[in-house]
Amino acid sequence: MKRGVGSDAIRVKGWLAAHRWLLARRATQLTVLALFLAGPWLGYWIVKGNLNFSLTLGVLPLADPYVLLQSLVAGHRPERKALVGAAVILFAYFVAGGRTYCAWVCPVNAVTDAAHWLRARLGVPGGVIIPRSTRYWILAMTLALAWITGSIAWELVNPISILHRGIIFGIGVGWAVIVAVFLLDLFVAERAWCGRLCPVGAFYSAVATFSPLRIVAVRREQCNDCADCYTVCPEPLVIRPALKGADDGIGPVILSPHCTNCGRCIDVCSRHVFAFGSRFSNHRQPLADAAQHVAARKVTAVEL
Amino acid sequence: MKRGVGSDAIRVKGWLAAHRWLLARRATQLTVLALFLAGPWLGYWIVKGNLNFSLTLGVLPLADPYVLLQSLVAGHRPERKALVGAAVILFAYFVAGGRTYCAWVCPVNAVTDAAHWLRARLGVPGGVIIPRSTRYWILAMTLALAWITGSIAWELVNPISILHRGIIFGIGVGWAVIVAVFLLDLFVAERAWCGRLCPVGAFYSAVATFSPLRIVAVRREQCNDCADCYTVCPEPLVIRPALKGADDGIGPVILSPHCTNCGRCIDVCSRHVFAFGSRFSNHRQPLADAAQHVAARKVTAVEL
Amino acid sequence: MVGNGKTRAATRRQFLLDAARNAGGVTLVGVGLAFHAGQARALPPEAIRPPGARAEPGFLAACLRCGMCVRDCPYQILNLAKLGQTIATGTPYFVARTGPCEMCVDIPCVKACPSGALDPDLTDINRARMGLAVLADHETCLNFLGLRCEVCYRACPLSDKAITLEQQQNPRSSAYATFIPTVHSDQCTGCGKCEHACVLETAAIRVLPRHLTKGELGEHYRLGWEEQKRAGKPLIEGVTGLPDRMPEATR
Amino acid sequence: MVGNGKTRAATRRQFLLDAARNAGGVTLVGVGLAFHAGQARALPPEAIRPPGARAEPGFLAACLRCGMCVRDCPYQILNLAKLGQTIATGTPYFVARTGPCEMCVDIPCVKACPSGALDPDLTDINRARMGLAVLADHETCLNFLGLRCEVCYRACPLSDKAITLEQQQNPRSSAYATFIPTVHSDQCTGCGKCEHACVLETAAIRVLPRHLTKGELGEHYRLGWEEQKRAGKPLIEGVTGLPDRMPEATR
Repeated sequence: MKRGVGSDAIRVKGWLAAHRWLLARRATQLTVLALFLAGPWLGYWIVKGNLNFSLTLGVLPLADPYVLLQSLVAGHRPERKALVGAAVILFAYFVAGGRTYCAWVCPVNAVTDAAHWLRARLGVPGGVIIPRSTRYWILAMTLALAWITGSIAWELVNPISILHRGIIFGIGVGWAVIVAVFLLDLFVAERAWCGRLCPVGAFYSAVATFSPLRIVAVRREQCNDCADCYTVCPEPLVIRPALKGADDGIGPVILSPHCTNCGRCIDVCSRHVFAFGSRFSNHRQPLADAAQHVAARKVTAVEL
Repeated sequence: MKRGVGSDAIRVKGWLAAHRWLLARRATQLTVLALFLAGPWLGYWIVKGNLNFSLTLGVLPLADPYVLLQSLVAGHRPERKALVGAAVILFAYFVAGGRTYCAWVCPVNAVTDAAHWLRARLGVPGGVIIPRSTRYWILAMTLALAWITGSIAWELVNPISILHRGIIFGIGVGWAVIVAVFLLDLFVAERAWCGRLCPVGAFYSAVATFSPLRIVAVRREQCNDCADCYTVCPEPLVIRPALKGADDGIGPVILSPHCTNCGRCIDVCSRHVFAFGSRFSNHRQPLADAAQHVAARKVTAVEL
Repeated sequence: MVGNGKTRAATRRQFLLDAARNAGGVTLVGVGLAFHAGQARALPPEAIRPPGARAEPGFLAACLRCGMCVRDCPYQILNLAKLGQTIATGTPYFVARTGPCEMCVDIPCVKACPSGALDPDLTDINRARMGLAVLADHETCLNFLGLRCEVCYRACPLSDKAITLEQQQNPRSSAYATFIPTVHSDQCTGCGKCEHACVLETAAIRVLPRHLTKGELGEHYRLGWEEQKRAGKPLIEGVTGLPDRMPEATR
Repeated sequence: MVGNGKTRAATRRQFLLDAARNAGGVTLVGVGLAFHAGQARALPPEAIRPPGARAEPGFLAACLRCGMCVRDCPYQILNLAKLGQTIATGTPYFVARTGPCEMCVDIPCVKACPSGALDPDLTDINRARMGLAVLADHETCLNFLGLRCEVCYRACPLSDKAITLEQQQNPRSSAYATFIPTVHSDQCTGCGKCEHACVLETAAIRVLPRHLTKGELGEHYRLGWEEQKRAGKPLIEGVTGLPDRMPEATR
């Protein structure tokens, strides 16, 4: 019988603990949306606006720094409220790890996760190969467009804005864009939108280059090579150096700014390898310990 | 030393004969353009209009049947002049082989041929794989769009119209589209535009399904497997059944509607294998002769 | 030659997946193009279609972008929109202020149109409705200011029908009258000659799409003077006596 | 760890080719998006931006599409454009005929705007210039027809300044006058209350972008009555004697 991804974790830790971060993430996504919808739907104006700019409780401005950057490049000098809002968001995502936005806040994440789930169920093979660097090219292109057209051109088509604004203010035929993104991820290429194309993700990757909050393979010596973490990870390339770099003195921190801090690797690991931690954890694990870890891993293997 | 593609043909037949159809094709492309430009540039109004619709000597209407089809689908009932013009073109390209348009008339052909030439010189590898069927999907999409939007939506972006109309009526910033097509074919994917994406080509492929004028591998028993024809052919898949199908009783007519009748295979073959002919040539070469051909080929091989 | 069931199923599956991949990618492009096509319907009001042009959505279904109308216009006022303009690419238009329609009696542009985007049923140029002239700025129009410029009135191919001069009292001096250029929407073809001729730096009279400027009376309104003209006599015989209502004290 | 020259050259070459492939594909998308962005500047004249909105190109550089102005409009007249409309997606607008700007003295929409797309220097709503009302159709306006409708005049928040009623002789009867609603462009804010209030089936008075309707006098023109008002006295002392040119015979 084929072993289900994460089934070991469920057996060892129980279903709830094996879905802890996934549930937390969905709860956060829903909470963010609920905060935005409480005003228009129920009349409780906790948060006004949308992800491009919002005002919480009438005092806290939050602005999308990437949209603001495009506005600047397009030749507009924004007012202080927007600048402050963008600075708050930039700081928050610098601390929390830029693409934490992608996993924990962005509404398109639910769409592409759904497409990915259905892709796995239908057994759709890989599809078109899009290099992961494409998103940076698109990021550069959107900024060039802002400059050339003198307008925030990307906002005319940005699926994140179209979906989030659409849910809050009315979407019109904008759902067609969301269906298109879903079909893209389902049939055309695996994890195409969030992982390879979206310039917002690319922007937050750049923000995350030196982020302190990172996922750490703290007990990597316990890894039993089940590869469940690779399977669930939306950016599987980020895991290997942290998980398998012991002999080369690399890791155990996942330093790649592509990591979305989604925490699924923590959930799915039956050996408690991963945990949230700080990027400075690398110092605590000097190269000299490597041999010890290898020994420890062997023991683990025997235990199974 | 690396043997240049077509060098055998040049040695055997001379440079001119080894470029006969290429030169004829370029001359035709230029003549068509010159006929359109003689009016606006020199005041000799032989042909008025552009490839979408034109009137020659004030009497012969010619219309792009694909544009007219979109207009019909968009809900417009065109006047007789356009319908007659489309019927003339449909008949002409049915007889001449639909994609003869692509190779002998379409102005984008020069752009993509130039990109292909530069791609070979720079040694750019294959690139993104786009299935050849994509053009049919795009063809279907453009017709669906005409229906949904109630307008000839494809004409807003069609590079052929933009270039041809641009040359005759002024192109504005439309050159950017042409540069984009050039870059696409140069770097992104080999022979991408004409061979895999362009719905006009797909439409003319459909027209060509039963075209009488075809290229025939008349002397295929003389083939020395130099593969020069595959190298120069923009649609190399069409050659093999005709050239190598003797044992299976297939060919020698290139029946595939993807063949553009460009004649480069005729030029580049030092063994005079290919010639323009009719699709009914297959009947003249019964299966029984196959053994004889194989024998003939062996003799040929010895001769070399 | 017949493969077993499993192989055939696998082949069918592969075919469907390939088709889905292709269709998915093309759908993405199609959605983008559909929205662009929607946006491209926004014809800027300054761009006027040639005479006989169908209403914008129908026009964009019919026009082949061939430029035959442009070629056959003897005054060369027509242009084909280029990419980068906010007019659907390749479609013909003119700008009244730069070059208005000269109202050729044989309407060569309509005759040239192969598709019927310019309606061939338009045979009388005076029945063209390309737009509607509006004396949009009474503050700068020289006739409103008391001069007798009247260039628009004189430039109008249907002078005294599409534009008349209506005598008004000059609000600043009882010694003079003003003569107000007045557009009549039932006659105006929207050719743009008035806008072209206006002597101001920026024209006070403009040709705009009819839907932008034409009001519509409720159906129940009747214009007494027109009903009377139609009837050929006063609608009520004699003088109508209406009841007098006077204040109590005066009774 | 250092590869030989050939390997490094091959690696660099591969890197450049990959980059070119990516850049080429992205350029294709970028060109399409650039043209779409160009087309998206074509704001239809019926869509009016909120007070203080910068001119359209600047507005599209500044507006964050956040909808804060929409939320803080107490009369909820503002909408964010949806995909599929011919207004740049996510930007705010209102339609005068459906719901005009109510001219709040504290201008909450401008205060709500975080980016300055709505100019925070606009603190007096009467200085807003959202458009310009034009009595576009004198043929259907009831006041032109001799009735005293005057609803636009009464609905105007700057009544007697932005719209005045100008008495004119009724062309059909010397027994009656007409009172023509007259828009003054130096006062009109383009709020749209006149268009909203017009009692006709389709309004005869319309708010349109200023550039579509406002004429411009040549610099050399002087309006005598205004110069006189400014000078506080007649510009020429006494009555000017002009030379009389009479026909020969009458001398």
